[in-house]
Amino acid sequence: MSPTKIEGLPREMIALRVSREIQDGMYVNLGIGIPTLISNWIEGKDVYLQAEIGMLKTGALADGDDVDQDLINASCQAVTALPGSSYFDIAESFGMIRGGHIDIAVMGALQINVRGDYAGWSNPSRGLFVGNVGGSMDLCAGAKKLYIAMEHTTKDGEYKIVNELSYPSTAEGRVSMLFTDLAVIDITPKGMVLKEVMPGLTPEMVQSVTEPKLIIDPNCKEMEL
Amino acid sequence: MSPTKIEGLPREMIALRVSREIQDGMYVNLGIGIPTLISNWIEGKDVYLQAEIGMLKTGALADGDDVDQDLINASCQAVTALPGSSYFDIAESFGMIRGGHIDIAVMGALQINVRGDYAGWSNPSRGLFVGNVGGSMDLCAGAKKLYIAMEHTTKDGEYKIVNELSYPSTAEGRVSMLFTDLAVIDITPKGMVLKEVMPGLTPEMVQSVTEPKLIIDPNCKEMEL
Amino acid sequence: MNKVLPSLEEAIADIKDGAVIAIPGFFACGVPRALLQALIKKGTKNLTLTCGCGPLLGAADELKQLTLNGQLKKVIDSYGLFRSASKGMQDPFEQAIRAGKIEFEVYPMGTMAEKYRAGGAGIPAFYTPTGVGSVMENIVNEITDKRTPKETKVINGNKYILEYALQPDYAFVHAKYADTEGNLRYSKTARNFNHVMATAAKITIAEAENIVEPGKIDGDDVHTPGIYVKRIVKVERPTFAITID
Amino acid sequence: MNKVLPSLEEAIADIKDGAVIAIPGFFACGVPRALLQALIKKGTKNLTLTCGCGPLLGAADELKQLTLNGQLKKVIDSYGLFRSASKGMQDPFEQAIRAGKIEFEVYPMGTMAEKYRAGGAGIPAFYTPTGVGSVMENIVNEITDKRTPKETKVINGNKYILEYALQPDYAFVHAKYADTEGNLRYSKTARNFNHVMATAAKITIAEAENIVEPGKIDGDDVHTPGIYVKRIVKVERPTFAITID
Repeated sequence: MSPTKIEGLPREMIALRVSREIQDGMYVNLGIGIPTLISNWIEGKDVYLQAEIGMLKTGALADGDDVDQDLINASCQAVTALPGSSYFDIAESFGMIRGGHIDIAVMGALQINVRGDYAGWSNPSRGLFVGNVGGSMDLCAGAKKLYIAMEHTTKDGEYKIVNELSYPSTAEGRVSMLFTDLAVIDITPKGMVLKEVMPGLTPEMVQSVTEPKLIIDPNCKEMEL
Repeated sequence: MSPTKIEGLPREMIALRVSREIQDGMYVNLGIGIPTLISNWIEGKDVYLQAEIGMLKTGALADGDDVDQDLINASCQAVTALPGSSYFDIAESFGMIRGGHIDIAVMGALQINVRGDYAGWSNPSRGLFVGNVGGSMDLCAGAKKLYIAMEHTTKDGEYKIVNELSYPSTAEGRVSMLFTDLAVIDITPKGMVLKEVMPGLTPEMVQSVTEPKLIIDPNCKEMEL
Repeated sequence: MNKVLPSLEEAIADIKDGAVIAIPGFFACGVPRALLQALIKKGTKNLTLTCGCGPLLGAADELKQLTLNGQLKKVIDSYGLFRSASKGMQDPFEQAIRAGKIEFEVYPMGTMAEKYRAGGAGIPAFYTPTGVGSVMENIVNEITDKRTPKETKVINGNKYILEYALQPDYAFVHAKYADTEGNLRYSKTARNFNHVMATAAKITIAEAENIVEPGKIDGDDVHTPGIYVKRIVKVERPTFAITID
Repeated sequence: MNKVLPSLEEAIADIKDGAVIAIPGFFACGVPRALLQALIKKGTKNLTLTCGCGPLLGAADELKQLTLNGQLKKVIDSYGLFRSASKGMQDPFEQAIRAGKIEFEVYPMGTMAEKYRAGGAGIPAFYTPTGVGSVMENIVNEITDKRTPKETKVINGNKYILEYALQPDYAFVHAKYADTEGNLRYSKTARNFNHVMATAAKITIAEAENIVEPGKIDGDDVHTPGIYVKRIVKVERPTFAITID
């Protein structure tokens, strides 16, 4: 039986909340989906976005005459360059990722569990053993900090924050913070610690749509947006 | 007891003989010593010299105003560039070497045995366990063909072509041809095959300064220089 | 040594049925389309195409033809299927995979990159943290009962997977500039898998938008030294839609 | 993010006794001399310098001072001794090695290159054919009774040695151009070990002959992306004798 779904923040607001964690001078990789939206909120910050395809310091999306077919981001969108942008080959790009040079990677997810394991690359309902793994597992293995940005439950209101993953995992024990439309959760050796809730929600309401038992931080507060 | 030393060809003539094996279009790495002299004999040929330091298509030695302190070969000599020269980092350079992209590497040696093992990097008389190994072992591991160019005996007339190495080996079983001031020798699974002798010498004379028993090729002839 | 050939046909003339060919490109960007089209025209069969990140999704027309012509035996990639499951069901390539007519094998993208880099650099195998704790601890392909575990090792308290070098028979690469001796230069993010694949393959064939004399690409600006490139063909700059789905 | 510091002193201020520092350069070419001189001035002790091909032979004055000051605990290199044995006997560095005062460890040059590259790229260990059948199947350093065998593995019928990544605390690098965000460009063969060491170290400090604004180095011409570089200092172009002996 599914829990009762709670209407949460729009995706852009999840992105805004994550953007607060990104400091000047950081090198950041943003995955497909909600993470991509974060780039709208860090304009003006001195932040370097890395694209797996082999680029540092990606600029805004390109349109019209600015579109160059040789200049795309990892989501296959035409982007612009900035002064100081650099390009490199794919082995260098993934050396950079795997080698611990990315400060923060933000990824989407289908499921996450209490130990910081998450599933994001393959939906078994497709009926295939293979899938599109892309660069997600490399980012998990190598980023100094791995954050997940996702909706708290599925469209049908089912748990995405679960005791045990039922989807194939992308990585084990690598996620340190989880940002959803309802909450901000720290993943610690003791368990999931609820740090912030959507304005108007109580911790109990967040717990009702979260399968694992949450530890409520004594300073748990409403998200500032 | 040392064999009686035979006065052989000058070093430049060993280099000339080796240069005959180098065909247009080949990528070649020349070690320190006699191999370096080969570059004088391939001018005009369409041959690409690779320098471990990270350069393809090294040109002639530089002097006077042509000297650029940022442009040296692997022997630490100032060299010139040619149209089509390229530079790359050391991991790429040794990837190129180890990865089987060099057609011929020519190295000097202190000793070589009948199985194509050779010693070139460390002389135990120095009394150290360590030594200057440089890039020699990588070239041995990776070059499509490994040739040795050296004097047939030591200055004192002692064997350098031996049954068993007494010096630390650089590589095992990798040498396919040996060029000395007295002879050209193929190294085959059956043993060392004497292919050419210095003009005026007999195979027996070459055997007298060579410890392992040589197989005399039926077509053994005098070197053409 | 002038490595320029007059036609795509001559550049791929020796490719035989059963060949293993590396295809660079990150979705639509940096894909050697002209060489792929020549391969379709030639009709070579039983091919294994080793990719990195969805170049065949980016060259969807070419993939469709290769599939419908029955030229493909196997594809290796990190991202080779339509993102949308419903679109995938309509795709002849995915249909052929589901029907067991084309073998499809999956590795993480960084592992693919490193497999080519190792193949070119004489490193037979390497350990990687990528994929630990996932099904990528096995060789993953679309054959239900064949999931071979990979070797692992604990180094300094962490677990790593042993992955092996990949050395295709051929690599097709797409460059912005080539000099006649094979020095290549790519444009921006179109570099992606082109360089590592050029190093890894036994025979690398480059299509180039511009062919120049040696010396026109400054030595410090060469992306792929000519030693890795056997043949070069001039092609027109391709035009294509950037987005994939 | 402007990474330019006003002085060499400030750039190395946090380096403590016992630090492990990568020193690039191929003999005299591409050596970070100014940073080495600042290290001498600072007097940091118990240092391990990890090299690639004789940068300390190429910076002979600096090596002499580091040795005589007693700053060195250990040096790792592929080619760190004078070629001439008689000259070596006169060399304070070699004398210190012989006396057991400085530890000296030797790897083949390509293995050194790959150890840094692996260290920067998150590859904890790799197999290499280099050194098989030689004493390099052991860890080789100038301590008579300590010759530890390295792990080996047979892959496709050939034997390979397992070598581990090297991740120094610091790398000193010398660039022709740096932009203020740390993108670097080297000159010709002065590139050598600079790039891989910049990727491998926890903290990379670049001395640059020219410092320019971001965008002045074209994105396709960057040799070391700024992500690898934490601090930059402007230095004069050094002058030095090219030959070593």
